[in-house]
Amino acid sequence: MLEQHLAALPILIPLLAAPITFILGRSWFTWLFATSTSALACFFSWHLLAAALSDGVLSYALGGWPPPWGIELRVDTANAFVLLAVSTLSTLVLVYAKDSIEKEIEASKHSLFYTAHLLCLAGLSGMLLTGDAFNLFVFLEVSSLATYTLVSLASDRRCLTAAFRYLVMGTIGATFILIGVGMLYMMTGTLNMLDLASRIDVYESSRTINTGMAFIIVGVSIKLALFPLHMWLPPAYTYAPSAVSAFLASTATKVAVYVMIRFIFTVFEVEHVFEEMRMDLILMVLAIVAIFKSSYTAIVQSNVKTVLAYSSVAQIGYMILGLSLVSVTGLMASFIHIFNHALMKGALFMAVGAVFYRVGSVDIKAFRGLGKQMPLTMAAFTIAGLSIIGVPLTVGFISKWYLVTAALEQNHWVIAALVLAGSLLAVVYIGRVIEAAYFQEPTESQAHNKIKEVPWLMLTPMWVLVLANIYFGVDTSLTTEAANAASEWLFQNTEMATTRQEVIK
Amino acid sequence: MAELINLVLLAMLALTALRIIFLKDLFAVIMLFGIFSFLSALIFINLDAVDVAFTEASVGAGISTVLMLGTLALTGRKEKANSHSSFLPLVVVCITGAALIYGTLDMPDFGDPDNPVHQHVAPRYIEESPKEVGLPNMVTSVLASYRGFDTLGEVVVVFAALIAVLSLLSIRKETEQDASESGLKSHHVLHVVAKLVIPLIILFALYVQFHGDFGPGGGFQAGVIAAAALILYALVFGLPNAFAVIGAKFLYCMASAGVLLYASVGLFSMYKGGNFLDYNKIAAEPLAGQHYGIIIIELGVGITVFAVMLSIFYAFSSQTARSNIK
Amino acid sequence: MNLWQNVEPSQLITLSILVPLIGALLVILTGKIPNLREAITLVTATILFSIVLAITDFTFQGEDMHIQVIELFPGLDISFEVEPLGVLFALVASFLWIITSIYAIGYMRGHNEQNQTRFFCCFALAISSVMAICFSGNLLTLFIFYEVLTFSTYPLVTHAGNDAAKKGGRIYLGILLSTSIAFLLLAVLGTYSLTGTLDFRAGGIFDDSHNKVILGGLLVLFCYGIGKAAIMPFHRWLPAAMVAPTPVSALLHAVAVVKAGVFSILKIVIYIFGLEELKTLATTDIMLYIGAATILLSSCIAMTKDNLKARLAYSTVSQLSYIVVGALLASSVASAGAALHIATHAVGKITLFFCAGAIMVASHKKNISEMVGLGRKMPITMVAFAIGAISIIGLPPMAGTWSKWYLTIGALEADKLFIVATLMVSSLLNIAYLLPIPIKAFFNTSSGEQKPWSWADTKEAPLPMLIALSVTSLACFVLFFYPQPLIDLINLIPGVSTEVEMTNNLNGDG
Amino acid sequence: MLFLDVISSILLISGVFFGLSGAIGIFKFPDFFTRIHAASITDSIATILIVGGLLLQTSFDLNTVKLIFILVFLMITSPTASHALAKSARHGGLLTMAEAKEKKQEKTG
Amino acid sequence: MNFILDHYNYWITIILMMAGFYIVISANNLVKKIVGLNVFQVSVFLLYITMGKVSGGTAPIVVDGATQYSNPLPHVLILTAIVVGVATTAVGLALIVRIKGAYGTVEENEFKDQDDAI
Repeated sequence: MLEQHLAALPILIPLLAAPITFILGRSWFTWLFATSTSALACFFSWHLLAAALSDGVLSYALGGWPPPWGIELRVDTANAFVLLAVSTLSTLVLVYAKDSIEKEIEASKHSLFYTAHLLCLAGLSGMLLTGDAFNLFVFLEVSSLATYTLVSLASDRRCLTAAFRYLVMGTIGATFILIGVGMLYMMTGTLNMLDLASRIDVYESSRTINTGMAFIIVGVSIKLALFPLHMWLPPAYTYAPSAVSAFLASTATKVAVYVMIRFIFTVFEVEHVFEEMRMDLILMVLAIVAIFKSSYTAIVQSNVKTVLAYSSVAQIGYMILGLSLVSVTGLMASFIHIFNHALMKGALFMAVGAVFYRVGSVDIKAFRGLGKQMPLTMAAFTIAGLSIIGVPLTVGFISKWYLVTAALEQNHWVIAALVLAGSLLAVVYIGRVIEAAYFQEPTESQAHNKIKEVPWLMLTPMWVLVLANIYFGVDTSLTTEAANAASEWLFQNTEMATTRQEVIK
Repeated sequence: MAELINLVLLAMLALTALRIIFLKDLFAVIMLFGIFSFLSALIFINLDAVDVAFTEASVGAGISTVLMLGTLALTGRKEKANSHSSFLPLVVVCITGAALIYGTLDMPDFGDPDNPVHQHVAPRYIEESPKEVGLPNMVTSVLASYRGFDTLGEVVVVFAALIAVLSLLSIRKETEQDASESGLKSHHVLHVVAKLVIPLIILFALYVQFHGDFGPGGGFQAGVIAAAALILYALVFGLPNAFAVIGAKFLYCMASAGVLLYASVGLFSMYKGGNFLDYNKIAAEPLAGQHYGIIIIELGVGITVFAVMLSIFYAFSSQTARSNIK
Repeated sequence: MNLWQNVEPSQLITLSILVPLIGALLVILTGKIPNLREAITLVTATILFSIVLAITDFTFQGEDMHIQVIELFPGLDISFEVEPLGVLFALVASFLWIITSIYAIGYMRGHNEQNQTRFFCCFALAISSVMAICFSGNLLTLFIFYEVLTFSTYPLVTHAGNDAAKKGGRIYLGILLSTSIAFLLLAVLGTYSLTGTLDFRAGGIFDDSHNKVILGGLLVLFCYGIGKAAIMPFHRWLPAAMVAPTPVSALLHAVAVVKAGVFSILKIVIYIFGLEELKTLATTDIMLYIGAATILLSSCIAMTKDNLKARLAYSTVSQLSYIVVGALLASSVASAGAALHIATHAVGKITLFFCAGAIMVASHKKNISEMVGLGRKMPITMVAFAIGAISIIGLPPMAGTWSKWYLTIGALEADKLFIVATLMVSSLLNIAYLLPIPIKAFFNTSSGEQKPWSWADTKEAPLPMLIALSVTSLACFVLFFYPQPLIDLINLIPGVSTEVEMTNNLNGDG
Repeated sequence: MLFLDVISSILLISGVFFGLSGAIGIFKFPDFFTRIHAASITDSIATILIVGGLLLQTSFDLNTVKLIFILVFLMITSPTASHALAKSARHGGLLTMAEAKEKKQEKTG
Repeated sequence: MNFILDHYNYWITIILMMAGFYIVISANNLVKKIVGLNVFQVSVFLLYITMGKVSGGTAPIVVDGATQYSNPLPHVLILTAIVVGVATTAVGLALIVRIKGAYGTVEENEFKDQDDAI
């Protein structure tokens, strides 16, 4: 029976668990419940990916109403792959959160944290799996509201302004998407994405549809923090509790990137977006500016979480660059980087959270001498940092390899060089932290109170991610296969849509 | 005639919006926003969207305005002079507006029945839903059955809002001596009228809840109206008395229960062998199944919306009460 | 001679990489007991050398040895393959590791260094990655272990942990990492996108169908991307890395790391570009002249340095460019000379570094101007220094003679008289900056009357160090009189062999 | 039916008149109490007249009942709201115009 | 002229949207920002409802004798969107209350100054 509902389960499980978690209140059991729920969702998303890899596309008609009349969940390799990253990260972060939030969130709000986390997971899963443009908006709002909550749970007052800014920008983004979806609906009379694709007649290019598309792309760009619409991200990730930063940085923006890919490739035709409207040029330029500007900003920050946040903006630049190359390899590079970046940023933010747990600060000065005091944490930070830089045998190298290959495929030598030059900037901002940890003497106040390693419950998920960083950097069969299947499927989709149009006619 | 009303209302709407931009008195801004909401509700009625109008009037103009006023009580009603330049926002807005205007150029004519929007999916809702779902109100059919998953998401959004507000503002019971301060104690007329009206409002809420299948209304509107009844109670008799009627803990359970009730219908249909939220499978007869399903999920929606709206009001007003004591 | 008869030849590659790794692990485990730890280091080094000897044996037998470890990208895997050039480098590195281990034991104890376990562990790791570079079967593997080598030596460079070490380490990592990511990776990927393969293939994987301009660009990217070859202006890391303890400077920055750089260039030139293809590229000449300029300029800089290790470092920079020039001459003789220079320069320069370390341990002197008269107190050390210096200069009867000989002939053959002149001038410069040191140490007559310091308490360095430096200086002799095995090995390199035989005859006549 | 239509028109027109005058009053009157007086006219008499007019337009079905409900509800709530406002104003210490004048005279005198 | 009449609704809607959008991005006071956000959203709702209207149609509730109904789907979507909007508003207002408590002001430039001062 579960097989039949496989597509719906990753959304439903956290969705149902959230209200239960809320009632359970503050207890040790709440944590266990939330974590095991998330693990269950993760388990089913593994199955879902396996099913998608073997069967191709899974369609699940909610309410038993066939699409386009009812809402459809549409699972293919692409979203199953991203979903796997999201649910895995969620589980690991929840394991990590038990001790981490003790220091960062008031005790009375712990159950709210778990509830919001599960809601966020449910929202992100919904965004990924749904095949309906308006349903996407609804789940976008579920995840966004949960995210605002999570960000504002920290004890630093600046998290409030960060959350407010995030809320305003996020709502503007969501409303833009709403406008765009409305325009598409106005011209086609349907909301189902596949149906939309078959009904948008690109050759009779309509100004309304083009505008709708532009609004959707801008709205999603706000959500995924594409430069220059990224202003909400650095403060939000900096002042949020560490567990939240780890989860959001590794999942939330990635899901938005996927949504962008999905709209561009499955709803609007690729040729239309890229060849007629030259969206690829705009995206490419923005992505490259994002990589350099944000990396540079990251270099001059003193708060390590801000450094990582700006680094995230830069890494999103890489993902967008991959998709703007308009090739199977480029798209594959984006997908692989979505997955890999989740692994690296998760580990990095967890390590920084561990430092906050013991030292009580994430300023770069606080990292001095930690290489000796917290060897495991700093080793995790170092390996994940090397991964961000793109050192061989880590996942970062794999992403960069595909991205540069994709650029070179089309003889974009300059872009290939810029991508690699961008990772040099990563050397600097990661190197600063590592140097402080290993080669600088601790400050006087820190030297006095003996700093110990963090509890094993925090170390375990961190190291699971670190090992995943290495494992998937060596054995790339899973990521490559899934990403390749995903991107090839997305490129074939245009043909599929046209054949379907004929059937309907 | 309808067109003319429409034009006039739209013009009034535009005037209100422009006035909001330039007013510095935030109280007036919020009042104007309430007017804006009511005007748009009128336009919605004029455009045949009765359910939407109902919701906009109760949710947009009602609850939103109340919450804004509650915030204003804590933050002060004057906006300070704006120091930074408004040039950049103006440029952004102009570009966005120009893009939108560009987009309208190919838009189909207003109200033309041949528009694509009325062609593809909608006809089935209009023609088949009375037979397939069995309800005269197509909006309810689509909302609760065809797009029931959206509605579940919507309930979850409301629930998420509760989580967010609770994580920001904690609800605390006031002690006894504070209770005497709050409420409109000396307003005897109000007391009497409130006692008279509150049962009526709740009755009306129940009517809206269960009549939503046949006329405009449904769980959202009902939940908000019922919440409004208790908000009135809390305003007139003081927050502590309202707590005595419905405590915060109980509301939390209600909010969760509503979501779970909704989802359990889906799970039950899964158990019966259908897809999630497939009401046809709930009962032996598909139409009966649709009927049960819709009634139960609307109830779930109503419960959650009621509980969440009231909790949010509690959260805001206990902040106000605390700051008053200070 | 062959202890490893029973092992599948291909598995020897795995062993050669794993043995140092296991050694590193054991070093960590036995970190608490210094004697055991150092015994393990020595045993590991010896085992490794015997493995490499076995591999050499199989190479001469014409055994085909290759393994594939894992497929990193579709159609691209981490694979290892034995070929003569790699064997040559592996022989040199593994042999000198034994010597250096002996030396390091004396040095680290004599100097009372901190964190000795970390030192020996990273050392073994570095050797492991050097082995992987030696036997790498494609450019991807080479690149990966090139980076691993950079990271595993970083802790060694910053070993002292003081400000100077940190600064040096930053320059070291900064230059090596940036050049490798920005240029080398781009070049590797460019090669891949042009040819669809990264395998090392006899005669190169490029042919005339590829755009010459792009190939020329790739060559420049490769040359600068391999920052370990220290071509100007990316040579700054090498002097900076001299803050490391002397055994590190000796093995890694005279042998393993820098040689890994020039070895990579040589390998890329021979197996990726192919000598024939190389001749047709416009940038070959440009890089050749840059290499020549590096030879001369760094020799000049070396003369101005008073710090002995700094002088040696610039000397290394200069000597590395010999090999680069040899590779870029695109003549088979010059390539043979370049390959041979890897070995001969290694033994010569490691002797010099050993001596520098011995002097530092024994007398705590770092500057050349303070070493006047030192020869009488430390005769063995200074004699060894003289031998090393003569070998580097390229005078008989030392090993360096052969490689310079072949390089010069290669330059003549390629009709690059400018390079011949450069080599000659450079030899003169070598004499100018190396020979004065032993001469002053032994025959200081000028400043005999006034001695501001006393050598009274200065003795010879500890025994392990003396053994080490004697062995290497002996090797300088041996390689002059008995270079045949190495030359035979070089002859096996495809595209390099025939011409070498011819020059051998020539050589025999002379 | 004509008769009913005429009466209904009269009711509606007069209702609109009161509503309009109330609105003008809110703008033109000088202080809070006079304004609330104007506003409560809109609330009470204008709504009664308009709803009454509409009642006559219906054909005495469910809609009539609904309108009657609305009428009753408004008749309860509108005056109460005006009353509560005014009372709160008094409670908050706001003076009527006459009182304010008196006070002013006392001060000057 | 027909074109103008047919698109008048859309254009007014766009003017409203832009008014709301302008308030959001230019207002310094957070409460006003939220009001602007609401105006913006309500205007988008108007766009949807406008497109759902059919001339001569009635509300989509089955009535005897009615032949043409307006499109119910936009109504459903906007019902959802309204509730989403009020949820966002509530969260935003709660944040404002907390910001007031933490900074003592709800003017954007003032608490920015306070943050920079740290």
